[in-house]
Amino acid sequence: MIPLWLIPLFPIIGTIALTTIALSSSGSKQGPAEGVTGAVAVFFPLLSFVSVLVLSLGMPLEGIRQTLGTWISLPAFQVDIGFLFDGLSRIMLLFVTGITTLIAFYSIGYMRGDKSFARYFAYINLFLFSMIILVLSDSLPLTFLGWEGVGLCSYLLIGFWHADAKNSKAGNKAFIVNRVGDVGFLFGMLCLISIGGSALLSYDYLNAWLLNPVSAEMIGTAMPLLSLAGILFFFGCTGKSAQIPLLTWLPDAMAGPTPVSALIHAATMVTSGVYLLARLSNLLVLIPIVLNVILFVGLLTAFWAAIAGLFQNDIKKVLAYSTISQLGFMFMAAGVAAFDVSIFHVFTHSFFKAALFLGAGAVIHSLTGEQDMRRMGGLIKKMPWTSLVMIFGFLAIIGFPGFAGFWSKDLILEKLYVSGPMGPFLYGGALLTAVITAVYMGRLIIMTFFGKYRGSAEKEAHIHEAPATMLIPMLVLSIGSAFAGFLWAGLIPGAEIFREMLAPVVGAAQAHASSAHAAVHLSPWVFAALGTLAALLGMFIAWKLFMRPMPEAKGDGEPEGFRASWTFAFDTLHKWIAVIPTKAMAWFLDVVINNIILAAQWLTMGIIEILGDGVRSLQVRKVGLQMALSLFGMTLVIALVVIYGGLL
Amino acid sequence: MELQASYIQIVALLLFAIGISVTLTRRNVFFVLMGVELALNAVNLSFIGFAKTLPATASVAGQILPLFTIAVAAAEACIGLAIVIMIFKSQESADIDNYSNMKG
Amino acid sequence: MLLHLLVLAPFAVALLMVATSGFDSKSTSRIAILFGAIFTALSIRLITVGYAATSPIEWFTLPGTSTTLYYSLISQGINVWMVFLSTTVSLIALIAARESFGNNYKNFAIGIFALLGAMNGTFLASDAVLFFFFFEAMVVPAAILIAAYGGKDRKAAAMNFAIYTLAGSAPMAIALWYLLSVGTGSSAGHLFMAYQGVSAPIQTLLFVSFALAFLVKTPLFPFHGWQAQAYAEAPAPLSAVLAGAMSKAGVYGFFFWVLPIFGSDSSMMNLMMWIGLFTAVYGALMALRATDAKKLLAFSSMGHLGLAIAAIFSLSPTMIPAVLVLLVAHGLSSSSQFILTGVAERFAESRELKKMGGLAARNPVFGFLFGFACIAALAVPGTAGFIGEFLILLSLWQVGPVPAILAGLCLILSAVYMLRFIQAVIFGKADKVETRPCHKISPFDAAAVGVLLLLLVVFGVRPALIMDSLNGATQDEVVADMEDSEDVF
Amino acid sequence: MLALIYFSILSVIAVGSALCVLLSRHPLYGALSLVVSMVSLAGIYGLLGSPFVGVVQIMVYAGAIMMLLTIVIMVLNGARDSKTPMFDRVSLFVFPSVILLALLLGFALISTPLAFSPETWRGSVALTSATLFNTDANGPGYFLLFEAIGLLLLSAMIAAVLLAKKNLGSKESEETKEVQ
Repeated sequence: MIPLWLIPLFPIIGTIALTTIALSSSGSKQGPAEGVTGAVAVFFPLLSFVSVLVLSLGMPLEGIRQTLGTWISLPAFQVDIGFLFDGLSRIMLLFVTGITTLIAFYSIGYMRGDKSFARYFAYINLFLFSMIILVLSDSLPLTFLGWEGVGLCSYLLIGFWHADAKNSKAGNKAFIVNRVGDVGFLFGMLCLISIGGSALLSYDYLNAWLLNPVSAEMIGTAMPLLSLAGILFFFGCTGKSAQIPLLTWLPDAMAGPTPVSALIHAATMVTSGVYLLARLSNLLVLIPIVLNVILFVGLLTAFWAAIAGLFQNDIKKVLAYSTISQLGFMFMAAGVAAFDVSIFHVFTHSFFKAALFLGAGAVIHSLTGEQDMRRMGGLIKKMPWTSLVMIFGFLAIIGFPGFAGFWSKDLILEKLYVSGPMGPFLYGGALLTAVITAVYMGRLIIMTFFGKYRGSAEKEAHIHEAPATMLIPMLVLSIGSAFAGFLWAGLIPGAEIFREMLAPVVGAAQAHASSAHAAVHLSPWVFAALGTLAALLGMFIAWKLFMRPMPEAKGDGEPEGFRASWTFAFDTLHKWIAVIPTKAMAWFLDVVINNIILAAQWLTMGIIEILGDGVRSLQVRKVGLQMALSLFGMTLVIALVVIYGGLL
Repeated sequence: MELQASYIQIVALLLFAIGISVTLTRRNVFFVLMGVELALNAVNLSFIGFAKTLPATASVAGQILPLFTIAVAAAEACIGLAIVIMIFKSQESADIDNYSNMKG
Repeated sequence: MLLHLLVLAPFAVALLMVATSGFDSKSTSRIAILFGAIFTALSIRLITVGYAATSPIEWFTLPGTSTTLYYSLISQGINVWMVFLSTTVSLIALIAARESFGNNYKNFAIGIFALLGAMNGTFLASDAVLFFFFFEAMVVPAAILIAAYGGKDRKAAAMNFAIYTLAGSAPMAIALWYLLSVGTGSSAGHLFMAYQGVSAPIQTLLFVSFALAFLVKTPLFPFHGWQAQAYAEAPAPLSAVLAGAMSKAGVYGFFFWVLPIFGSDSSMMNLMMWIGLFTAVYGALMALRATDAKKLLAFSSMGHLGLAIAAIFSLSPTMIPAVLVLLVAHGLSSSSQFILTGVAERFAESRELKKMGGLAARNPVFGFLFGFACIAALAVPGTAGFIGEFLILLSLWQVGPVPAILAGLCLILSAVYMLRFIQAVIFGKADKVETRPCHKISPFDAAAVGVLLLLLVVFGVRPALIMDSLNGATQDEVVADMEDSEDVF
Repeated sequence: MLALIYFSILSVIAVGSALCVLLSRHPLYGALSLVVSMVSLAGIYGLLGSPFVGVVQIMVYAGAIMMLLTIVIMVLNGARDSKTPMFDRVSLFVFPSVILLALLLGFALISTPLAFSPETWRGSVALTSATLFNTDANGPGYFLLFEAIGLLLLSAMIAAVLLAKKNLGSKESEETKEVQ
């Protein structure tokens, strides 16, 4: 059996090796040899992937657990470094390591010629390490290590081209917004510690405690704190997974290299919030109020981001908003306690969204950095393979029958409908969102690949099909986005491998939740038909609206007017709620309070100085006078002693 | 009439008073130095005078310490004169009031 | 013997350095670094020894009291790490100073060794007066070094620093003398008993006098006026020592003297906790607005130490390891940051954040180290800072949600200003700084800082390396002392 | 009785020559008066039974130190400012305080009972050396002080040489400075 610690070990070795390469080659003009660096960069994620694969095949049903040692050991606080490899982490690890490997491979082509080639891959490997730790850990603190680690890598990679201050500002924003969420995570852990000590931070112990009927009474009394913990963990998830209210960083995060957007800001990192919800499923199902919050936040986010996606001109921004929207779908699923479905959507989404991003990356690469869709068009003839990949991804995301997104989105919609009395309304909202999804994605495909080329002529001459290193991963991912859904095809009896894999982890929680309300029975074919109809409707609207000559592109591609106020609504909100008060407070402290203190200091110093000067002026230059004075003083003292000492 | 122990102290007191007066009142730097020596001598005399009022072993310390005082005085005179020589070079004056424009 | 060596030998070395050549700074620096390394090795040895005490040597009897003072040293769980910090950071400062001072290296080394001896004495003294003696003695070499090697306003900075700290601890001298005159001994336990015997208004007065000295030294909110100026004007290696090791003397004083003596007065403890929290927020917000790189670091350091103070006075059972780990982490990260900022200052020839930038592209090794140091400073899990801040959060959470929320706010704010700092110094356009030749961080400096950063990661993954030294008598003693004010001595 | 007569003579000489120091204008006269005062003090030491201190007084003080002083006065022409007033203006302040101090202390002395002890030891060479070089652990430990004095004298010598060398101010010393 492969020890579990090997999985994170490989990428961290890769990180160290690549950092060494990056630093040691920093003196030379042309940078490190790209072939060797690229090989190292792909090799270690690949090793991780292979070891995960081998482990997955031999995994017992209850999972594998390994404890490496204690991390923090105090009488009141004990945390181990331990790994847990079960159904949930298996699936997450499989696609995380797999997609990372693919994208690392893609990046060799994409990043060719960049001076910081080795640094880029060092970050990618570090990201993989953190993500593996996040997914593989058996306790919340260690998950938090990965949680902040991925945030850090995201920061580093968004600001990767740091010569441009705009990029590093976007990175800062991502990190800070994530930090806000992370503090929520930390406080969630503190709540759990208050309830039952640090042992509760371990997933196994937490689940055992929650499911044990003996502790029911204790849970009952701890319910307010438990609900608070749930809300706080969810708040952490909203930061990482870009949900309302902490969602503004993700569109800005598109400043990073496109493969990074594909890997971190679409396929893996942003889904870790969903992962955490699934991990804590046993906790969440006990507190319906938190589930409801998750559900509505998910629905609102999905709908809001879908509309915002309609207004974007930047190809990556459209994809970013669609990611937020899809994450909203996943949260909705988690909100109705269908954690396995939400993970399934994570899984399928990672394929088609990665494919879409990589395709967009290929387009941008071939247009030498052009991201504005209004200056694209007609690329299907020049880049057929890329177009094919993108169209596959498009079909998957809108839920075209047979493609991956169809199955997972269909399941989510179904779960929403049967969730309870509010079900039909939720279903309606989600279906509407699905229609909008099809509209803006159709808009993207139409503006990019159909019609006439609208960009400058010199860029047109440069357009070329992506090189093989980029194309191969794209094709693999597009195959995935076509067929990954068959792992849990609701309409095909028996095709439920995915659900069975997750059942040991989230099954108990979902059973608990579904027993709470009566199930509504409706044929799955109805949902499938309605879903398909939504996709077709959306495509039709997009075709009607956007399949016509485009106006001339002007400006920097940012939306204007009501579109901007919709898109940047939360930016404005953050600005008024957090940024401006903080700045005002800092200004007040700096300009008012600090100056008062400085004035007081100046006054005190002045007094001391005047006193010192006065004394000093007595003792300038007159040694004789001073000695005479001291003699006189001495005489006085002796006289006093003689007089009062009883001698006189 | 016999020699009294306090007579010695009174002589020492007079010498000390004269010594310190010389140090503080005279303007010539050499007199300042000599005044210090005189005061030190007075202290030595006082030491020995007191030593003689003590019995046996106790009387030893008072007779030893003047030796050290003399040695320290020698060192002090040595340094003091060296400094005087140095100052003389730049000031061309023995008047200590003229030395006061040294920074300090 | 080890303790004596750590306290007295630095002074001897300082004297020895007087005899070295002032003109051949290369060989002088070699011998200074050699001695610095020896002291570091000794301090590591001290960590492995853990608890140790010297037999008290009678010092003098305080006039007006019957209390005999002793020269006696003691090492326990916490102060061994403080000594480790002071020796390590001094060594790093000696290494980094090679680049900056040239012919003046000798005198700098003399000052640093004197400072090192005084710091070690402060951390190891078990006699209150001995502690106070070294506590005051620290100011002298530090102020002289600032005045001699600092930036433009060095005279004013040194003056402010000296007057502030000396005036701040003057009441403590009187309070200490008073306690000694009513008490029977000069250990913390004796002082505690003496304190119990006096009337309530005097108790308050005594507490305020003691606290003031440490409030100024740490520094906490209303008494921080000297800090930013002194840290900014001091040469970078000295700022590293000041922030990395000397500022710990204030926290240590709170922990080792104020808490055992005054720990029974819960309202005062509570007040101190709020002052600490306010300082933490204040430092973070000030760092947000700072335009001077070293002032930013000074405020950040102030914020972190404010958190440490808040944790100490939360009196939670987890606070001792929390504070210890935070102090070690802060010492390592802030000193490496100061040293790197000094390098950046040399590159950019300015301390203004506006004039820096683009250093990552121009000098990737420097950029890597700088980024690493800053990220370690914002308590990313996996570095020692996280362990410290998380445990502090835990300690404050046990007091109530509001202190913990304020501490959480500091976590966010520290991310904000640190990222701003990173962006201003190493990111941005490379051509902002016009090309000059010799713009490489020296490999020696890089290695020294690298070791510090590596230590941060090692302690972050295995904090037991630090916390294990608490598994002596100390922890129980202090906690028991805090919880009920019975006579445990 | 005889002792009192000797003492009276010697002390009158000592105090009188000390007054000469105070009142003489030329430093050379002052120095010579001081020598006289010191020699008579040495006599008092002998009279009191400390012959060794008396001998050292003559050899070191009257001999070495005062000779050095005299030589320096002669070399530097110490009386060069003979036109300036002898006394500083501070004198107005100093003399009364000194007299007052002397009166006070004298009063204190007289009112203190003080008498010679019959068992006091004679400060012979043998006793002095035996005490001075008693290196017993329980001994008085003067030998340490003795060593310290040795160091002090050495350092004073070095310092004097350095100061005097700097004073030369010749080109040679400038050059050595530059070489360093």
